[in-house]
Amino acid sequence: EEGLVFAAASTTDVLQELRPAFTKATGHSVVLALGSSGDLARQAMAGAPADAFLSADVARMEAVQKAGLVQPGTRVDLLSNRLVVVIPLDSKRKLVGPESLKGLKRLVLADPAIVPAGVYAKAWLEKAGLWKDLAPQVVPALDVRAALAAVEAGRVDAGVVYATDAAQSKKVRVAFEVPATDAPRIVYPVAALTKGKAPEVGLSFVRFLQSEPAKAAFRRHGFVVLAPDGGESAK
Amino acid sequence: MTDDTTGLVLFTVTVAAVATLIILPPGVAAAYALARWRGPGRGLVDTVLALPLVLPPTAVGLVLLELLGRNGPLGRLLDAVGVEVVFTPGAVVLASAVMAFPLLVRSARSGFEEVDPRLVAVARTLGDSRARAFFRVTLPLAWRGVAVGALLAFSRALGEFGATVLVAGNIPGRTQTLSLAIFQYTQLGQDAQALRLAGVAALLAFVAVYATEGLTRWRGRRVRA
Amino acid sequence: MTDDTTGLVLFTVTVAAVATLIILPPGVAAAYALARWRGPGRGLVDTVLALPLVLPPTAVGLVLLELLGRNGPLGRLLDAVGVEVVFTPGAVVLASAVMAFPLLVRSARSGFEEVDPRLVAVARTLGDSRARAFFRVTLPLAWRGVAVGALLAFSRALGEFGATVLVAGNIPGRTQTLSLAIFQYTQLGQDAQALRLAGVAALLAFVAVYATEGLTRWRGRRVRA
Amino acid sequence: MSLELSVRLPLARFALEVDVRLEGASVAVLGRSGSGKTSLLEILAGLRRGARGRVVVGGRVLLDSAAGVDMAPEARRMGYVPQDALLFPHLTAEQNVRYGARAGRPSRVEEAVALLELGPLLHRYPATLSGGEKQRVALARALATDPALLLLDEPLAALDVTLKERVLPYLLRVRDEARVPMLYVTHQLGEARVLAKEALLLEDGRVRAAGPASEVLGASARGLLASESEGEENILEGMLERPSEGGTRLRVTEGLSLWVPDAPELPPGTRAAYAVPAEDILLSMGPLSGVSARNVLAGTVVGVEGAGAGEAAATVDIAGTRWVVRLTEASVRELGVASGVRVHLAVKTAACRRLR
Amino acid sequence: MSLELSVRLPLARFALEVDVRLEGASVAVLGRSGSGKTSLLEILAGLRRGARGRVVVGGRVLLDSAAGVDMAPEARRMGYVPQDALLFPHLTAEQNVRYGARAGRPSRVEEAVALLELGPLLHRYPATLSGGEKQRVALARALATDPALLLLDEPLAALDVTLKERVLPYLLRVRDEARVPMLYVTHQLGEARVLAKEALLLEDGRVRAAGPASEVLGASARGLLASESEGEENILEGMLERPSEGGTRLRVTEGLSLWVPDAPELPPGTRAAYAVPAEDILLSMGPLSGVSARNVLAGTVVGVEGAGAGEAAATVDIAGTRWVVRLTEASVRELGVASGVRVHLAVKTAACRRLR
Ligand SMILES: Nc1ncnc2c1ncn2[C@@H]1O[C@H](COP(=O)(O)OP(=O)(O)OP(=O)(O)O)[C@@H](O)[C@H]1O
Ligand SMILES: Nc1ncnc2c1ncn2[C@@H]1O[C@H](COP(=O)(O)OP(=O)(O)OP(=O)(O)O)[C@@H](O)[C@H]1O
Ligand code: MOO
Ligand SMILES: [Mg+2]
Ligand SMILES: [Mg+2]
Repeated sequence: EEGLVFAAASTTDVLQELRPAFTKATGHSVVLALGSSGDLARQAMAGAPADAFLSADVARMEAVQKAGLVQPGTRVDLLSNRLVVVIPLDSKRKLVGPESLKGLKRLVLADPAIVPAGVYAKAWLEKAGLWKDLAPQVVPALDVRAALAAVEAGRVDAGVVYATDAAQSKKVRVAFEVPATDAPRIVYPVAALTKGKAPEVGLSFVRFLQSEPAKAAFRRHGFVVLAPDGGESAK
Repeated sequence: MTDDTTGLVLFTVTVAAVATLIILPPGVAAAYALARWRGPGRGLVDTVLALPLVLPPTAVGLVLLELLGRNGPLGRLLDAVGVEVVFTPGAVVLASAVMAFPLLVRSARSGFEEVDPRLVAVARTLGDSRARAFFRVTLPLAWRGVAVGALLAFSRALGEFGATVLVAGNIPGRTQTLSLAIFQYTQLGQDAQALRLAGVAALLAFVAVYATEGLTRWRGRRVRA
Repeated sequence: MTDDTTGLVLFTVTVAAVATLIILPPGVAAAYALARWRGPGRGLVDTVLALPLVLPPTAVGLVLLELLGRNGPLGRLLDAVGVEVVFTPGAVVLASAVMAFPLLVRSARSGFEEVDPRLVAVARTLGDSRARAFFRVTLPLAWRGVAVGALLAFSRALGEFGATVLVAGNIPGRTQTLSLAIFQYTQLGQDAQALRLAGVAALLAFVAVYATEGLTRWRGRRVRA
Repeated sequence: MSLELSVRLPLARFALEVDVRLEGASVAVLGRSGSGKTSLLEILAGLRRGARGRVVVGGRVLLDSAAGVDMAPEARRMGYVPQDALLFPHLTAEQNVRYGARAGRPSRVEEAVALLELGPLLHRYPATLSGGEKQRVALARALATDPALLLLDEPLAALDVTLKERVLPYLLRVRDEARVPMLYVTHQLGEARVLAKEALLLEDGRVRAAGPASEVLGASARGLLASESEGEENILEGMLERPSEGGTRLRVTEGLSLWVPDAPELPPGTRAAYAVPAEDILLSMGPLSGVSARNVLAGTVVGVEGAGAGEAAATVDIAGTRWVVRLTEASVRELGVASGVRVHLAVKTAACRRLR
Repeated sequence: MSLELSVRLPLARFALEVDVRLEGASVAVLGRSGSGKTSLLEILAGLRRGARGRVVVGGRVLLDSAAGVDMAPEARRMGYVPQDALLFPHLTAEQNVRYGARAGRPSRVEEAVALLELGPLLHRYPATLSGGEKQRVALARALATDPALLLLDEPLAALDVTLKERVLPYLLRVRDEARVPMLYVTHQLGEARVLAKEALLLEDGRVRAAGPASEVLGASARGLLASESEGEENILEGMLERPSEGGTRLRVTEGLSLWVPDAPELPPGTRAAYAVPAEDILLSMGPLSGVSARNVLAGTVVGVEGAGAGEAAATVDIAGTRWVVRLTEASVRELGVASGVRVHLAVKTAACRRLR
């Protein structure tokens, strides 16, 4: 049987890698619909026949759950991600900590008004007491990928993106990681949904994502895998 | 994401072609009506038709999603008759069609406005009903405008992204078009792959442009010395 | 996001108008050249011009970003003269202009193709140089096509989202257009706000359509009985 | 076929107001440039939406705005040949000609194509046709529809004389044999005389004169239309004879025969009509001999009237036929031309022009 | 002004191949429909790109494809009046007329507007102009540019006779007073005779005849062009006299004066030209009296030749002027018309048509 999985765009790579493994393990197959979590949530609520939903933020999952679309007891906080500050590969700049961002002319974030990555970054900077100073320098980008592209093109001095994104690019390097303690917890919840055509495939996929081989894959791609209790499991 | 480029191209072209063909009759009719009708309310109709062009595609996508969603007025109707649109290839066609419609209408309309009404009048004296004269004189003479409109519509349908991704999702092998695939590759930072598909898109554009070109030139040569 | 709707509208209209005005001269020139020139390589030029229409807007945005990047060919040039484009209002204009260009060219071109070359020939015998005849006869007669092209371009510029958001960012008060604001509201789930701005966009479309309408009708009346 | 026109149409400088009743078999429409001729034809064809009033053609009510009747152009069966041809630019000449052809009537098309010399043009598109070629195609296109009434707007204006001389008799045949009535706009009094039984003279949108061609095309048309070199003609119909001494004679009545230009191609017995311009006739008080005019006809003056500008017209009865002879008032005075006087008319054969 | 044409242009059914040298002051271009007249004018105007060869007008080389010369249309100063007017649809009649007007030459425009009766049309757009109105605007537009050569493609075809009679003399004035040479396409031999000093007769793209109008428009044009009712004319120039007994006389030479139609508007002493059709003259072997022809002229036959179809032409010398008289071969035989014979010619005043 074939299920339809909605997943945040930032998990595209790893999920594609896991797809054949899932089929091998369960005999079921899934089709992946990838996009921004906000769009996906909205689509699910509009009646899209999704069997599982991997969201890049909690709020979207909450909304879907409130609409009564989540199979009870299937929602799990699956992954976490880390924010990193990236600079162009050829940049001579030395950035060591949040304070050093003040010297930049332009800092790109995924739009902090709407994109989770940007929301997290803004929260981090606010916590560090820097947001007021940095706000004028901040360029909001369409999404994380657009932020990364702006850095790649050398059009901004630095950007805040997910570690997973930074790992994919050969044109940027990581200046420093945002310590997990300084930033809000970034959570990717997953759940099986009810209004799909193959809810049981959704369920088995959600289970599969929590299996050891899946976890290994997530880690390889730079994700932090969260323990079933919500705590951080070893890297 | 599938790497079956052929399948992707076939799907994309089919969807764009179907969308264009679907909007052709109502688009040409609307263009003709707007070109000839001098009544009130014309500006309003005109504006409504222009909206998909002026609004951000995602907004159009959202409106479509609302309309066709489980609780939308059209969605309920479609549900009742057991037709699913959202997240099917049908949704891709629909989104492309809506986005392409204004381009077709505008262009076709300027084609109709160029037709000398006296030629149509002569056709009437030669025994043509209004409808026959339309198909035998008006339409062939407005041909260039209609063809350009169809080409613009087809191109837009080929490239449509914002509305499609909302109403149809980005489901490889089911609703993913070339445009969505390019978007996905760029999202993944796989620029080489994105570029490859962009090249394919360019090729498609080339074929479309050439075909229209050929058609209009063929007719053009006959009309002018 | 600013809630200064007036500022937003003013900015959006200004940007779209500037983009349209900027592409008007090269667009009209390209349209005319394509309409008259029967040489080889025409199909190629034609296709390149059609690309922004066929590619997903975000892909176009990425290409622009690459071109304007510090290592991009254009970026280096602009850097050398100290001009910044990316993430400035200039980038909004640029992205809109690139996306709108093919619409202008296609439509204007079909306008030029409708002009009876014999009328231009007569203007020549009446003492007009090629250039003068172009401005006194060809352009006024191709008027409808050019106007429709400009309207399509302007509308597209008003509504452009995908390319703009990549090259210009979504900076409230600096690069945020109506389209980007609508997108933002929809992403936030604030549909009422999004709808309100969509209404404003519709109003803009209405004005644009009406203005073009008025212009073409005014000239149209003179040309036909 | 009767023609009842009572219409009003506002135009740029005046309103076209026509109120006439005609037999309608063949009507010449004349008038100065811009007097409303084309407009009138287009009202008949149903192409001028603003027209109000009543149009009845052969009993069929085409327009009756009071009764809310406005027949669609395609139902009117008017064969309209516009002044500027208006060929369909996207169709070949042949496709243009056949555009409105009725099935089962192919002969009309072939005949028109042959007579209008369209053969070599059939595969061409209008863009490369010459002015006269376009006009001929437009004429063939209208004829091919087997119309109830032909509306011809200066159909021969761009044709050379040789073509005109083939097309005119052809139109006459269409009129008389196929019994297709026609309205014919022309600036050439000669053409009008040949084709028309009735005439309608427009001036600034109003009917200046309407009725039998012979009346309308006479003196009243002159001021408005005719050049001084054109004028009244005496129209003679009769049967051709070929006397043994050679040449061709037209036998008009028992007592009147005329030498006409030799026409060996016409078999004796053919009926024919000739026109003799009133000013080409020489009037002599005494018998004439030794003159180059082969026709010297004796008759009696039955009327003399001044025609203005020092000119006069004498009406002469010859064997029951009436002849108009143009001469100067000075001659009338000097010669004493008056009713009852016996005169001789000298008519050169070259002055006799065959009409059909 | 000289005209040197040696051009070739492939057309649909044949190639236009013209190789003539003309004085060029005023040339009538004649030929059947589709014979290449319009194409020739467009080559001169520089509008047919495919034309090869040499075109020299008044010493200026407009085209010399061997030398790579192809002057731009706007540099040629050709006043082209297309057959189908081709007015600019987006401009008013007035804007059309003034389109190419040279600064400092406004009088030409005003004169043209007045004479072509364009006043009431000036503010209108071409879409609502009648056929003749369009043609007049096109004529004014060309005249307003002060052209070096006028190229007129049937400019009077859509005009009524009254207008024609005003426009023709106006064109003559343009030709003679403003010294603007012209090429004039027409199907009307009459128009050609009035306007042209030379003529060019085309047939299927080739020059059938070219040279002085009197020669070309004679017998050779007949077969191709003329209707039987049209033919040679005797052109007489002289000074008008107004004798005390009334009427108007044309004094051609010492020994030759003619009564012509009364023209009180022309002051005595005016120079004028008249045409008398050869077939309107009656030839008599004896003196004539009591006839309605006021002009009876004595002369001597200097030649007789057959003109085919039973017709003949006699050339008669009267006081040193040569007259052509048309008569039938039967008359020649019967009357014994031959060289050296004294004859009288009767010419009705009505047969004398004033040319300018
Ligand atoms: N569509 C129109 N609207 C208003 N006025 C018009 C329209 N068409 C023609 N006219 C005007 O009406 C008058 C009559 O025009 P029409 O074409 O009937 O003249 P016409 O007798 O055919 O002249 P011509 O011999 O020059 O062709 C003219 O003064 C013309 O300018
Ligand atoms: N652009 C063209 N290309 C090819 N052939 C042409 C073109 N224009 C005209 N012809 C053909 O060339 C011939 C001459 O055309 P042209 O217009 O010079 O004739 P014309 O003598 O002016 O005739 P008319 O008296 O009917 O106007 C015609 O047979 C015509 O069909
Ligand atoms: O801007 Mo779009 O135009 O995302 O399809
Ligand atoms: Mg007319
Ligand atoms: Mg011609």
